[in-house]
Amino acid sequence: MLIATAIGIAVNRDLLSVVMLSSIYGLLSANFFVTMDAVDVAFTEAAVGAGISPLLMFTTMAIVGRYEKLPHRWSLSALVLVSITGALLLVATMDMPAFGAPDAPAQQHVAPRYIEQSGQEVGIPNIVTSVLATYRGFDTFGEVTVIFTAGVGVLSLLMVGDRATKPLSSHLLKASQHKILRIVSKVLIAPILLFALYVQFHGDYGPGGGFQAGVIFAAAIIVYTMLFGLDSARQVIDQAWVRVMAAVGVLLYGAVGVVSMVNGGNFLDYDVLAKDPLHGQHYGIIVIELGVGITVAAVMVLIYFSFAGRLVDRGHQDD
Amino acid sequence: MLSHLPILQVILPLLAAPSCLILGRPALAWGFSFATSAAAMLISMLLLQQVWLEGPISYFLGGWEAPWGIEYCIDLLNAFLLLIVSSLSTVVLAGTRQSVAAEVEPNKQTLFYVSWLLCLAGLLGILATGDAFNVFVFLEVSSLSTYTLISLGRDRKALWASYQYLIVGTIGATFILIGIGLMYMMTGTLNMQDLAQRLPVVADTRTVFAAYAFVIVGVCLKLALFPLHLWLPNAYAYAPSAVTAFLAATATKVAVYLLIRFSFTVFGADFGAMDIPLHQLFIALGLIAVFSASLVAILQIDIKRAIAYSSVAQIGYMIIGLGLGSAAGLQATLLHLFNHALMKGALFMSLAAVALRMGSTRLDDLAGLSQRMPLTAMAFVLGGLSLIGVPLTVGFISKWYLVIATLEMGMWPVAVLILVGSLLAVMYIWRVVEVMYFRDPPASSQVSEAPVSVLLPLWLLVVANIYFGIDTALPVSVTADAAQALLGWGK
Amino acid sequence: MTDMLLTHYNYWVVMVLMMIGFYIVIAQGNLVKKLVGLNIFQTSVFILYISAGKVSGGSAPILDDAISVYSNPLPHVLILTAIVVGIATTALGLALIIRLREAYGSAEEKDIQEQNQC
Amino acid sequence: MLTVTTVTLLLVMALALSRAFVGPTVFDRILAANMFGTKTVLLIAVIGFLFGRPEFLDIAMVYALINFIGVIGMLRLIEYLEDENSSSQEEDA
Amino acid sequence: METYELLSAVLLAAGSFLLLSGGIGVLRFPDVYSRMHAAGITDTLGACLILLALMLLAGFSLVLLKLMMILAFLLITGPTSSHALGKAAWKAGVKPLTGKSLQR
Repeated sequence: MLIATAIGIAVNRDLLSVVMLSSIYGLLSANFFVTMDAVDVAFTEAAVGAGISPLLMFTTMAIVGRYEKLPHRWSLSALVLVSITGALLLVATMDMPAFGAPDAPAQQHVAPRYIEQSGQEVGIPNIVTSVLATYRGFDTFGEVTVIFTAGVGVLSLLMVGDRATKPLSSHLLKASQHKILRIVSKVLIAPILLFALYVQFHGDYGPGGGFQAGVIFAAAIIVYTMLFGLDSARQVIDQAWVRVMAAVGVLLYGAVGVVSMVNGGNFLDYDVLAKDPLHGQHYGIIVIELGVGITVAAVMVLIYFSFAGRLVDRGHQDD
Repeated sequence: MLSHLPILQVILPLLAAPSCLILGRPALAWGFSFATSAAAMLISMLLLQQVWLEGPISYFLGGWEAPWGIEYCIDLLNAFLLLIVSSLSTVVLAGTRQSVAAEVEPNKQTLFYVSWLLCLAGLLGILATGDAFNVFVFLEVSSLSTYTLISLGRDRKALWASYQYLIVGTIGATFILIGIGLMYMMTGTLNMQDLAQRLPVVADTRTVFAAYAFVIVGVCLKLALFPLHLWLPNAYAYAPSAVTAFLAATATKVAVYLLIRFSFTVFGADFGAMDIPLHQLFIALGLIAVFSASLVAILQIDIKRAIAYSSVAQIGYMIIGLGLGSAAGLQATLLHLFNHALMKGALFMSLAAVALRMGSTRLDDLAGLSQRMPLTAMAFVLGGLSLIGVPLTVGFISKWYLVIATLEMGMWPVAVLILVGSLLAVMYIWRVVEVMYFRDPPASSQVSEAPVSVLLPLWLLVVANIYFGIDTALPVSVTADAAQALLGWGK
Repeated sequence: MTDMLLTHYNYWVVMVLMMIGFYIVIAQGNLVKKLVGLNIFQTSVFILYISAGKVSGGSAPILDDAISVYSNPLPHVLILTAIVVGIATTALGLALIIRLREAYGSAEEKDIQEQNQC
Repeated sequence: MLTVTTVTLLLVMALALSRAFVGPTVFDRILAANMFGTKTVLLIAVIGFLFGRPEFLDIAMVYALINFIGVIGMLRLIEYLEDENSSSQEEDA
Repeated sequence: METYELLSAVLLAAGSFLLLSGGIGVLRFPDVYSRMHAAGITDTLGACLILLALMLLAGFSLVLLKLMMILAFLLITGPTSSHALGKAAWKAGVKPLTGKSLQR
């Protein structure tokens, strides 16, 4: 089914359907991840592949237009290039260990230690979280930085002047017709925010964590923005403040590392954060997950605001 | 604190970036970035000294020992490159204040410096880490900030260049990701040294071969090696001048470093030697790059673009050295890394000064520049001479070592071709010199010399070009040892 | 050969997906669609990693007394990071497209290149 | 019985997918996507029970959420696009 | 087999049947509105049935709570998005097939 969807995307010329299909594709791959036991990944892929990225694409489309102009021609050179790459992967597949084999090298060397000892060393049941936050905590720091970088990039590309004082555009006034949607969403937003907090702090025990929570949190705000208009959303959440929060998240993460360095450990060594290493690990993980959550939520909101800001801007030009 | 140097090197700019965003004002942001960059340079000097005296340092992040946690592993090679990147960033940053003020919209200048710091942190992160996946993460940090920096150029073509680079860069990064994934499947580890130990066991499998191919192609996309170089000239030509100077001096160097690291440390020199055609392929591609790019450079109207093409050509030289596979060849490549950073820094910075005063870097607009901006023109000429490889400049040293290395391997046609390639460089530099020195400036032009704050770092680079061309002790000895260590490590 | 097919079917899927995604990126003229293709391309790599981490009979890597065989958590962690990187790239790419469209009045590769030449 | 349900859900998902392919209007596709989302929620829940790890339900919840947000987002933007079309048509006339 | 297991099996079967019929309906019906009719109703009821069945299996625990939340969520959002969809389609000028056009 994944393949079918992908082909559909390749063939279709209406960008709207393409994005819709890509959202379905995201859901499908998330399903696949669940069957492969990768619950955390499925969680993220659902939020990203089926949620945030199609949303952003839709917004873009509202700005750049919906249809591809040029009829598609099969490009021979591209086909050849792709075939070469495919063939290379084919070659790679030949000698791969069989799928699911427990004695494959990938399962042998490093991973068993995580599975067997993270319970004692880190003390939380979700191994993915413990690997993510402590063993490979620096990767996650890099990941937060990537998100932050993207936020900075989008901001610098799409930054518009101070629009807060502008009157509501016609596009936003039209939103008032959605009475039912508005009421339902109003009821739902509070539980969604609560759920985000639950995901944030439950990440130690079940699937979830800072990134997913951040995305959900941002999603709630995005729904609000879509239904009540950008300006009223900006009144609730000040954009400059969001900017600061994006930076604060990264700094929070870094601060944990610096504190552990000051306490005599290596960078991001949570053992030294408290007298008992296990407690130290707990504190460390909670704080860095919080840092991740804050940055992700802030950057996502920031990105959406920037995109929507452009949309509203265009509305002004049209009038 | 000394034991924490490796990590401080990276997290200092990394944490400075968000703080910079909070600071807000461009002037403050510039000062702050400059201070950070200078501190990073200081750290890298200390690191180089430490490694030089005591041998490789490794640092376990989070206190987890190597194959389980992420390790930072500093040996001579990356200590040397860390120094190049951080010092070039500092010098260029010192001179960018005016040029950024002129080329970037006021409300975006703070973001510009934030991206700069992120880019610096990303590049340093790639260099310092000893973990294959960590490389990918920091590669993306540096790439994303690079796309942003390029897109801040004034011309709308900058946007297009940035988009092209984004697509190509992401494909490259994804290829590297596939390669790392395949390696992980075969060995179960991500740590580079651990990989180096475990790969030989499975080296005969086709999966490892494919992993190698994916990683190399991915890195070469980033590196802008000849057939994959199409994104580079646009990106360099339309980015803000300061960014071009920074990127040209550092970003490709880091990609070359990755190529060296993966082919020599991770896969081991033996693995590379197993596939003899690969080495010859490198040499061939390098030569083609030198010639085609130099020829295209001669035809360019915009000097910035011409020098960008010359970057592609210079990367060709580095790849030739790499393809030789001998210690001497490797040393030549490393030397050229260092020297190329110096000369491209100088050239692009002088162009930045020109762009600042003239608002253009088109060849026709530069007529008689030597009378209006004598110091800048002089700096450009010296940088150009270094690029050609005239004795007493750094360019000469690296060409010299490269030619010696090829002769050692008995490849005299390659040596001849390298020398012919240098002649091509003479041609595109001469065109500029002719216009600048032997044409009268248009009477109406009211251009004055570039401000001191730009000239000072520019001339610092030029002097470095000459100083290291005469006193070669430091880079030569460091690179010699680094090359030895690389070849020894695999065995 | 049949044995190969059965034990590696996941990787075949990855291969086909990757080829489709890659083809879209290279051959399509529309900028948004290129990014969609890039997403497919990246997702195929994610599937590659996750497949590598699956252990037959294993369960999700959340410790529980009742379960003894877990799938490998490490690829999951790596892919979490990679997904985040992917969305960051997509967001930046889309922002660039918006700016390109404003600057050139089009989101087609061909139009933009034509305008660049004159 | 859980297995039967899983298979049925997969089947229905395939049906919805084919509707998303065929179209013909945008709304058909949205409908299909929405349906697909609901089915995914159920599928995850059922699979969770099938594998004996009901912790998976968190994911199902996120799906439900994302699905709703996604549909609203699509609709809002389509509306916006339609507005734009009609206004540009008015300008033409 | 205990009673509640039997009950849940029946519920699952019923839910599956509804979903399947809905799926077929979406594929076979002639226009957007009738398809929405097929999808919306079966979706909501089918989902309810399946979730109820799962609740029976779950017994009293946190899982039950989560299932209830999902159920509540689906009950609220399902009809809402159907409504929004129908409204948007109508506003966009998609006319339902009636009378003669239906017979064609």
